[in-house]
Amino acid sequence: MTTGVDQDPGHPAIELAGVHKDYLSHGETVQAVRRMDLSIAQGEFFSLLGPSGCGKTTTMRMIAGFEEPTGGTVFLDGRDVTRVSPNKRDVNMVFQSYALFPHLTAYQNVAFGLERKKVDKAEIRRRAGEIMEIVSLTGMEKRAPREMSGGQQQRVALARALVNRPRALLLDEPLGALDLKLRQQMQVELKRIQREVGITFVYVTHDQGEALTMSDRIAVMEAGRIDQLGTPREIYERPATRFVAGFIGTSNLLDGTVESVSGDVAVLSYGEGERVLVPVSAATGVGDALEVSVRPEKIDLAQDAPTGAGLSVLSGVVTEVVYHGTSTNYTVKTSAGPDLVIFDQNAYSAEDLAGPGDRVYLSWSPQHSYPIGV
Amino acid sequence: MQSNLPDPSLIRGLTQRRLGRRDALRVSGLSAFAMALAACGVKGTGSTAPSAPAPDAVAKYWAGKTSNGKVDFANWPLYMDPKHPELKKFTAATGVKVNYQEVIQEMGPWFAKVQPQLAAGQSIGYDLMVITNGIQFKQFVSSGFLAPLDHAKLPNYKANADPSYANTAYDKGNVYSVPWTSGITGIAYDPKKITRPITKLTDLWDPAFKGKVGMFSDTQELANFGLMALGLNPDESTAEDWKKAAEKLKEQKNAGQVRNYYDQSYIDALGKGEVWITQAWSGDVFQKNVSDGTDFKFVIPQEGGTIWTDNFAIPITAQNPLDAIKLMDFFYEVENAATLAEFISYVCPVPAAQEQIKKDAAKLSGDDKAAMEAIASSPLVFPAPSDYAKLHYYVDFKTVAEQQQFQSIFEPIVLA
Amino acid sequence: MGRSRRVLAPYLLILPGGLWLLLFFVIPMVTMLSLSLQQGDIVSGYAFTGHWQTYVDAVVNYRTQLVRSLIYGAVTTIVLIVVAFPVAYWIAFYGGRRKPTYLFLLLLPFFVSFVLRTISWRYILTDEGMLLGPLKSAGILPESFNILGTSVAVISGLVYNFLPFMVLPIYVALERIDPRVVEAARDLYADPPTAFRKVILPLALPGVFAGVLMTFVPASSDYVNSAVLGSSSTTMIGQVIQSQYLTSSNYPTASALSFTLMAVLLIGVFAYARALGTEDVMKVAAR
Amino acid sequence: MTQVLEEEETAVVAAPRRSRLTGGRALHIYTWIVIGWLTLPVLVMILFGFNDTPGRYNQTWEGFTLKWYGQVFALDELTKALVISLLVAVATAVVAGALGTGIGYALGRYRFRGSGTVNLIMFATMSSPELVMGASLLTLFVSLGVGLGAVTITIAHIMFSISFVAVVVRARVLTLDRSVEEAAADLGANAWTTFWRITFPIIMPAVMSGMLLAFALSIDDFVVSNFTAGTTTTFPLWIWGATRVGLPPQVNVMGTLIFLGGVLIAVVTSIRSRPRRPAA
Repeated sequence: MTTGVDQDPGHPAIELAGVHKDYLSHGETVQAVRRMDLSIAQGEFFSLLGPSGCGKTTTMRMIAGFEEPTGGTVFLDGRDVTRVSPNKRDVNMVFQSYALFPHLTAYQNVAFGLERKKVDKAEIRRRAGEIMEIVSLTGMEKRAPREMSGGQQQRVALARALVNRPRALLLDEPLGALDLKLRQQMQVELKRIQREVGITFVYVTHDQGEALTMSDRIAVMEAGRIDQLGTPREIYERPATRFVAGFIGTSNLLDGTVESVSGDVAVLSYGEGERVLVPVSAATGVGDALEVSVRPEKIDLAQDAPTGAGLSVLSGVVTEVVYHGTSTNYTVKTSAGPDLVIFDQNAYSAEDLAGPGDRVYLSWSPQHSYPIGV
Repeated sequence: MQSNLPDPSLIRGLTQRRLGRRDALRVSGLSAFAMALAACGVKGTGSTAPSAPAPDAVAKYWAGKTSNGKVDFANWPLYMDPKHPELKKFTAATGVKVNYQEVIQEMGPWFAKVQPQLAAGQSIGYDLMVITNGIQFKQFVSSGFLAPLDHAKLPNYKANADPSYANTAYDKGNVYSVPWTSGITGIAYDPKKITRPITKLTDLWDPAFKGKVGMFSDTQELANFGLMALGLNPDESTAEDWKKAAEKLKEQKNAGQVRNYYDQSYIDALGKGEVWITQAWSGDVFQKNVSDGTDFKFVIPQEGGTIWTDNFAIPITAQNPLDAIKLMDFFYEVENAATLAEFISYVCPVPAAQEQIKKDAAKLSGDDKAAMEAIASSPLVFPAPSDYAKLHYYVDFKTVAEQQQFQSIFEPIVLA
Repeated sequence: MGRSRRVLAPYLLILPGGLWLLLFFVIPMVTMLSLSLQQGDIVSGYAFTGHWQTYVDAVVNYRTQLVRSLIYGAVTTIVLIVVAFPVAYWIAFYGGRRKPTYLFLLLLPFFVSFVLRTISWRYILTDEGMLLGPLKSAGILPESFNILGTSVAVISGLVYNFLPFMVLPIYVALERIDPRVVEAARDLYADPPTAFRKVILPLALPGVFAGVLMTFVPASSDYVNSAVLGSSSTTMIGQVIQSQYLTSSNYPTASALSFTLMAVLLIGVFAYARALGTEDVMKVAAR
Repeated sequence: MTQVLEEEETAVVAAPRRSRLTGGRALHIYTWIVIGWLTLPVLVMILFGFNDTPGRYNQTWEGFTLKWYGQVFALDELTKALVISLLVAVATAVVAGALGTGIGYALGRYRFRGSGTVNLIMFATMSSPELVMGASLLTLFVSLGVGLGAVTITIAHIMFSISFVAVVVRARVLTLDRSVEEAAADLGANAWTTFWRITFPIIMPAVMSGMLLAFALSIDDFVVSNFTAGTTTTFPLWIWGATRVGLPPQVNVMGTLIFLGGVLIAVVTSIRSRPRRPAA
């Protein structure tokens, strides 16, 4: 790590080094966060994604200063803030419940942080006005929180945090209380605002769709540790663990043994004409057990056997067909193991490709097979 | 006062902590702090104080006392014109400011309220109070709570007071007190409801008035009527007499004669028709008739009535005793005694006030004049010697134990 | 960050108020217990002798008043339930938007001093007063009829003065009942009386329980109503205690009676709580 | 009392239609009868404040007059008693408000060893007979040789009011969103600022209604005051003392004015605390 002042852009905005957190609950130690190392870059939109209880909120609260790590160090801009109380940390938070001050107006809520910093009145007015414009709240200054809609309250919470120009903005499931439409609208909005203000966002969510659409990078957490850290594309296309594969979108998981390796493609065979081709590294050899993930939308379903040689092919019987509007989902029982799910875009075919009981063939390109845990 | 103590070891025995080891074990469940408190007990005050002060007590008490230009005066409610003309006059004449408070409502409670402060040697906030002769008067005296009066400072009293007041059983020679006013306990009745004239105490036992009789809840007042109904003089009664009187009163109660045992609210009950015939205090009936235009009769029964006196007294811890005694004496100026009697209509301790009231009446006209003349000629405000002859004093207790015995005999009548 | 400060914070917050309650509630109770075991008189002072006999004498001498007070308290409480439940029920289920108005009207009289309110009843109930006077002159009631001074007057006064403490808890309990629960009962073939008995009543019971808790103790230990509206034949233990303290200055007897009264009431309350199977008395009372 | 007035207005009609027509109407009438019964003594009290009684006994109706309203402060002692009552009540509201808020906040906000004991003592103070509390305080003061007066009255009133304030405040603190306080800390407020700028204003309505409750309990108290007053007289004590000879009409007038004052405060509080409708 290079020496430098706070402003040094060379530092990551946030760095966790060996941070862990234990709770004592009913006499038993629960490890909420296990030895975590994490580095979040300046200006990054970073998401902590995981089911409830995975430790993502605890991680965020340690960054904010509401929880003190049992061990390890938290750095903000290269400065050790592990024992610094939240009001002295240069990060701000958007709470899940917004936590707006009910007795203050929207404007007073926004001005609260600047007042604490003893910024002079005119400057507060200028900055508050500016930020309220960014979050489209101009004209709402005198409203009390209870007189505003959920989306508006959300924006106040956002403006209240952003107006302080924090090193990083922490958002704890901020869209959870909004309905679907508003949520989607706010996702776009948040991304825009983040680009506009250029502040590091740390976003905690259990909604994988939200994380995928907004984030530069995502850390998928499970049981107190990070399972996978990467860009949305990496996470989605190349899930590192069974958990990630299952948690992010829908995945078809296949177990098999390597029959042969040609070049960087391994072949798993399941019977007459049925095979799965998996791109692998050089280390993989014949006889190795592999677990393979295939996304449902990558699979083609047809009544006839496919002709291309370079494809993975499985056959099976359709057990269920569910119409979803944009796609039709088929569940197919194959000999390869668990039932596979196939999403077929309703782009061309107005009719179902097959009905329950039909025998069908499934095929996909080798690059869509991804070995897990390799 | 030390000179009068009988035996120092006795005093110690009476006031000493008496907590032994065995006692301590009995309450071992309590915390140590509680034990400390338990051991404290409540400090006694009296028993060391003789009923008569040492010869030099007056001189000792009054030595070095100076006037502070103010006096705090505790009295009963509605015992003075609410505009306090006499007090204003006093202040104008002497420059001494009077803080007048109607805080005394019953003797028992009053004693219970001020006892802790007096026992602790603290000021009770009053320099002058009006207390009735009776159990608590005795307690005040025997606890040493009253300042001995310097009669050299009471020239008006000497000149104008009815001399018979110097001879009372409760304060012979007016050592601690001089009268504020006296009252007679007799019988009041509503002639609209009771057509025959009431003359006897035993009329309170007349079955014709079943459920319409009021008696006093004050055990002394109640006992007096029981005793007098049996032809006994309360002043000289014995414990045996008390038991007989209690029987007589229980008989009345069990027969359903008594509507209730009242404090001063009997007058209210009489006015509302709750009772037709009741034990009563003279002044109340008079004021009731004057103010409400009623026509209740008050009689001193043939068997006798009792006379009680409310007295000025100075608590021993008074801050301004010199101003207090000045005010005391002020009320013995004939004019002031007259205006007071004109308003409160109780027995005036200054005989010459009668003439003064007549003079005052002459200045008025119409109803006011008639009312004023009525006061001047009322035997209830200025009783004639023949009236006094029928009046008895309260039971006089020699010891606390005697008083407690008395209390335990009569209290169940009132409380059950 | 200030871990120790955070641990200390609740204690620091409680300290002043807690100290106050310790000094002026707990310690006085202990002092009173101590005083009840002392002997002496107000003039010569009291000393601790552990004299338990005071309790025996006090209870024997004043058993009539003690028992009477408990009976009055119990009757008052039962009458209160009967009077208050329909009112609370109607406001909770039929009050609609006017609920706060009705509650306000119920509480309105209690903006007048307790003593004054009770005295006001004296004016109304007096023998020749605005209630009985006309009835008597019309010959409907005999001339000697009276209400004041009777148990009826005292209990009416108690019921009057403690009514809000019964109505409010029952109302709160009823108000919380989800109307859909009642509808569900009707849907499941319960006729209205059955729905009331099987659904509303059990759900309202905690409110009744709280109401009993809030009225039985003060009603049993009251002395103002009996003093103002009663007579010597309605004397309650509160009057005896008050008079022992404030008229006779007989502190040991008075303290012993106070303690006995409190013990009897508390045992009663807890036995009642047990019988009802409500474990958390405090939660109900705290509502 | 104000707590109840704050109840949200929800138009819920639960009972089935049929009983609405029969049982409902009977109960409606019954409720009004009870309200009438409750209000009767108050009306009598107010009425007799206008009684043109010639003397000092105010017991039979003599005709209408407004003169007592002009002479409401003519009785010095009564006025003084009222002033003492008000001063004691204000002191009680302030001190019990502060101490009770401390306890209520601690109980609502933290889990700590000893909270059970505090709860128990609070329950005991609320369920003990007033008579016993007053009497035990008297024994304490007597044992310590402390003189009785306005100070001891105030001490006693604060004692029995603390728990009520604490209960009201605790209820509010329990529903308080903890993240609001965290938000304040997050925005740079230290613990002190957070409490005074955020937490306190939010629990303020509860503190206020706790203080109002303490005020009401204090100004109305007779029993405990009777034991701890010594030579001092409060408004209820004065009435109690004066009632044996008949109440002067000024008592009715003051009673009426206190009544109207209380009603006014209650109405204003309930209007101010009525929740406004959210925009969406």
